[in-house]
Amino acid sequence: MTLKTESEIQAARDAADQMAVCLARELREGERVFHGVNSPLPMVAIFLAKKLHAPGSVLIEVAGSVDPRPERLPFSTNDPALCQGAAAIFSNADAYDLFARGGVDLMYLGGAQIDKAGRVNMSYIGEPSAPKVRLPGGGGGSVIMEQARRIVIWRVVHDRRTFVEKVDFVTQSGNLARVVTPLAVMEMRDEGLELGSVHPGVSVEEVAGRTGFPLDLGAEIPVTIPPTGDELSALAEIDPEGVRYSEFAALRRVER
Amino acid sequence: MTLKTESEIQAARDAADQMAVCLARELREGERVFHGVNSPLPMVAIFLAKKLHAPGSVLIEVAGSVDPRPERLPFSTNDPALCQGAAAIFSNADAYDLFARGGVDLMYLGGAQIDKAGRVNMSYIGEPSAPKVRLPGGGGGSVIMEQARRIVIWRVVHDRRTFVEKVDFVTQSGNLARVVTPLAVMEMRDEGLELGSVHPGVSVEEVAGRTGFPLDLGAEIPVTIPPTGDELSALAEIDPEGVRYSEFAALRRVER
Amino acid sequence: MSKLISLSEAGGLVRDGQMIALGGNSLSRTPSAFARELARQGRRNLIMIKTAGAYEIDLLCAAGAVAEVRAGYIGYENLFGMAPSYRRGVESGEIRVVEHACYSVIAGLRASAYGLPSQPVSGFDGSDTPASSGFLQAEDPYTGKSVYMIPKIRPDWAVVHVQHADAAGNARIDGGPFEDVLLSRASEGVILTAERIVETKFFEDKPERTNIPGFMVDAVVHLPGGAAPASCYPLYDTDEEAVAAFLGAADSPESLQDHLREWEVSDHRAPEAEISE
Amino acid sequence: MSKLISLSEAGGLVRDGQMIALGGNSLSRTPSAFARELARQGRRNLIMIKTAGAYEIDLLCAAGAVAEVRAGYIGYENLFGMAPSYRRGVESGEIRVVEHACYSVIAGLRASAYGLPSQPVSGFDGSDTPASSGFLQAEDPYTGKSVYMIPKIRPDWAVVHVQHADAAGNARIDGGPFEDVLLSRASEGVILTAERIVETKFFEDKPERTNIPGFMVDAVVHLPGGAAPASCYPLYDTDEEAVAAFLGAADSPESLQDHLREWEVSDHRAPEAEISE
Repeated sequence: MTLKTESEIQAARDAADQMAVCLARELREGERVFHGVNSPLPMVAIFLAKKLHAPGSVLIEVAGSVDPRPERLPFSTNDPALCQGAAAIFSNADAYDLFARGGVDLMYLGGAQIDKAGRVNMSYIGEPSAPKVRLPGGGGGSVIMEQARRIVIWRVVHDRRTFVEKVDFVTQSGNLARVVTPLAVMEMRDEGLELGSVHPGVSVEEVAGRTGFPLDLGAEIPVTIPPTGDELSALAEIDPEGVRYSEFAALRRVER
Repeated sequence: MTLKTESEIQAARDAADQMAVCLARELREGERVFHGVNSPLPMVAIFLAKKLHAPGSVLIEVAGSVDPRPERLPFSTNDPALCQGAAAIFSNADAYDLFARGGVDLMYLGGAQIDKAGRVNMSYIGEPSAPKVRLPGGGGGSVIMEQARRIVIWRVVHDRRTFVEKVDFVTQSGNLARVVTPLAVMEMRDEGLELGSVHPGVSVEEVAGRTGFPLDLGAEIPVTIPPTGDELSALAEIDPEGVRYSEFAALRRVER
Repeated sequence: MSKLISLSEAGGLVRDGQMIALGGNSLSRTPSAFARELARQGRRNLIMIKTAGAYEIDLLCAAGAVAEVRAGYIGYENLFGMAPSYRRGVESGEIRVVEHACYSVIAGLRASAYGLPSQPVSGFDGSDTPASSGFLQAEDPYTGKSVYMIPKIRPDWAVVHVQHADAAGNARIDGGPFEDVLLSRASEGVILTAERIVETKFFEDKPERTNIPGFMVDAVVHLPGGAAPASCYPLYDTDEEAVAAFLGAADSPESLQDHLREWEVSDHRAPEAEISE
Repeated sequence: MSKLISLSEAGGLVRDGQMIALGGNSLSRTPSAFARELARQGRRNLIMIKTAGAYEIDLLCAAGAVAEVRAGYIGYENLFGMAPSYRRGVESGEIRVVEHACYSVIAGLRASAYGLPSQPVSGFDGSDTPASSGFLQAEDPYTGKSVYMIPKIRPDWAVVHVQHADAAGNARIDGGPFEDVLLSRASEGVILTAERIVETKFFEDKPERTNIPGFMVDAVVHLPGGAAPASCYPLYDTDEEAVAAFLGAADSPESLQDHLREWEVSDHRAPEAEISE
């Protein structure tokens, strides 16, 4: 591996913090929220929101627990250590049923490819019958995305391989509200995905240039509110080990 | 109520013992067997069979337990006291699912009306849309009867109101093997229900006269093997309180 | 944010004409006190959902509270025979029946819990029940086989009597759960009546044993003895004398009122917010 | 009538070409040692069923044991990224994929557990998955709405790693059960690997906590550490170094053999018939 420069590392840390607070701000007080496997940033964001503005929200998570109060946030979001302090354990089927009957307000999903229409590919790059890349699959997402009231997608890279004209395979679609990246927050509107805000220090042109579908740049695009002092100190408190950084290649804890 | 004579009481006790052993003999070693609510004779019979020839059979019962070893047999067959000593507790849905996938060998069912074709009515006497009598309903039976490998029906009265030409409503049908009554054991054959054996001291003519559909009386009808000494002493041991007698009006413990 | 309320308040959550599922099975862990409270409050036109019911359904039928019953079995066990008020209501045409097997009630509840319009159920081919209850078939697209589909059953309220609950609505059931976990998932709202109210730590210590998580529950009533005269394992057995007394009295409206008054003190003694252990 | 057998014997129950569901989820309570044993025994053409899988599927793909995968998600979490041997097998056309959501795997298992040819599942309208996997729709007979039906998934074997089992096959799971209870109901046969073997009294003391009753189970293997390098709550965490080592070695057949040999002693140390407490 190549060593990262100090400034690259700091930029990645800032982007992770910005993404964590953007994701946390999506969760409203009293809501039911779910996170799946492979979801460090959403997990951190949920605990951040619960600490700040949404203490009465209810987390149901893929390791099986309902509203856990873990002593530390694990790096794997499917780690049973996450279940600590939970008053109930769920089977995954029980959680998916809750989605199916409309009982979950917010779900954070990943996405390898996302297009203007808000469709998500987690399955194949290239022709599905002879794929160039076999991706992991949508997990819960391919039905959940139609069932949760609101979907927020996060993705730690913002490039033309992610934001494409048309996804190679629609693993899932529906109920998309926002997409949070290291550069911007995109909003789902009638016309499709558009820029909602760009993060501090990022230019609208840079985002447009790294997005593979056209964006409406006519109106004034606001700047994302940076992490507040309260948000940053709460982040440091709930995630001292930096689980939120683990998705960024520049900040990876375990090298391969 | 009218007081019963000594001989009436003794006759009912003998019939109950005979029925209990006939029902017990239907359960084979290693089989999975279920009993529902309101099933004192089958419950006693199952524990009798487990004590004698089918110790490895597995009882799943409606109170929720798997293979219980209760200290005493309760009068209600849905009594949680029955669950004592069980290594697992089931929801009823879990038990019904086991039937649905073909996982139960033997089920004992009741029946208010039974016809020659082996169809059972537990729902209505008279026209279902304006019934003369609303019966309790089939409980689990209406699907179970098609799903268990073998069905044995027991009924503590043998008369023309029970054994009818054609039931007023088919609550359930299918997989019927035998019907055990205080007078006889009836067998399901290609032609429908026929006499398999008559209990000691009962004449074929009496059974035919108290059965509302024709029976083939051409062949020799054997006499039911009476309770053996082993069966009677095992009965006394597992059911000292006489739960098996509770279905007989002449022997009822609680008077109304 | 305690969900603890009184039995009168909890009874008041139920409105005339709603669909109600009372938990337990036959004379086991029945929410009997809740049923009596609905009768006292004069509720009308209820649609009752049950796999196997007895006293609680019979009592509400006696009180004239019931318009429709969807159930697999309504009757006492052989000690007491059929349910007289239910019988009378159905035979007189006052109460509609949707005939079910216990398993088709479960299928209808599963449809609701799984967000489906209907749920297939195996069996039923040799039964008059589906035709009598208007259950329709669908063709399995893979085998071409016809399967009965049970329409979604979504009760407005599931009322479940449990041994242990906390103020947040977490609930643990000892002994057979019957269909009560499924009821909590299939219903619009959930009301618990509980033998004991415990601290949440009780559930956190053994979260695998929590049958109903608090977030699914709307109200909790502290109601020791709330299943009587039905049993509540392992705390008390069925009170056969009391069942017999009710059945003896069920024939006249005055006797029913006597029965409801007789139980009123114990139904309402709820030592509010008393936390065990 | 003990069902306790060795890991070699248990692995031998699985035949080439069978449909196998390994329990657990991702890197949690995975029957990893059982997967290694199948690889050691050279099993071929297996059809693997999983909601979310990682090491165990990837390992069997590396060993050339897998013909088809039906799963919602196959990949390590972000620490380790995608599953390289699974990827290579699919991309080269050696391994067929039936693309699923986790919930449609559950629906297929439910069809099997409920004795149905197929089970409806809500959602899927805005996904290419059903068309790609040949999932067909049926019309709900009550609403006219089209619903996707997932064909029955009936594994020949469910293999579940549990914390506690007895010789009769009763099993208790601590922490999240994932889909393992459903797997035990949906499969033709059930094999347990267990951290500890206990007396049956352990289950009789708290029968509500028994996740799988013994009568459903065919074989029990005493296998402490049998989930490693995945975690087994609360006994051990994921061994990240070991996962990384496996991933580093997964590219060559020799390295895979080294990996299997490296774990052979711990996989087979099973202190037979040692009963805890």
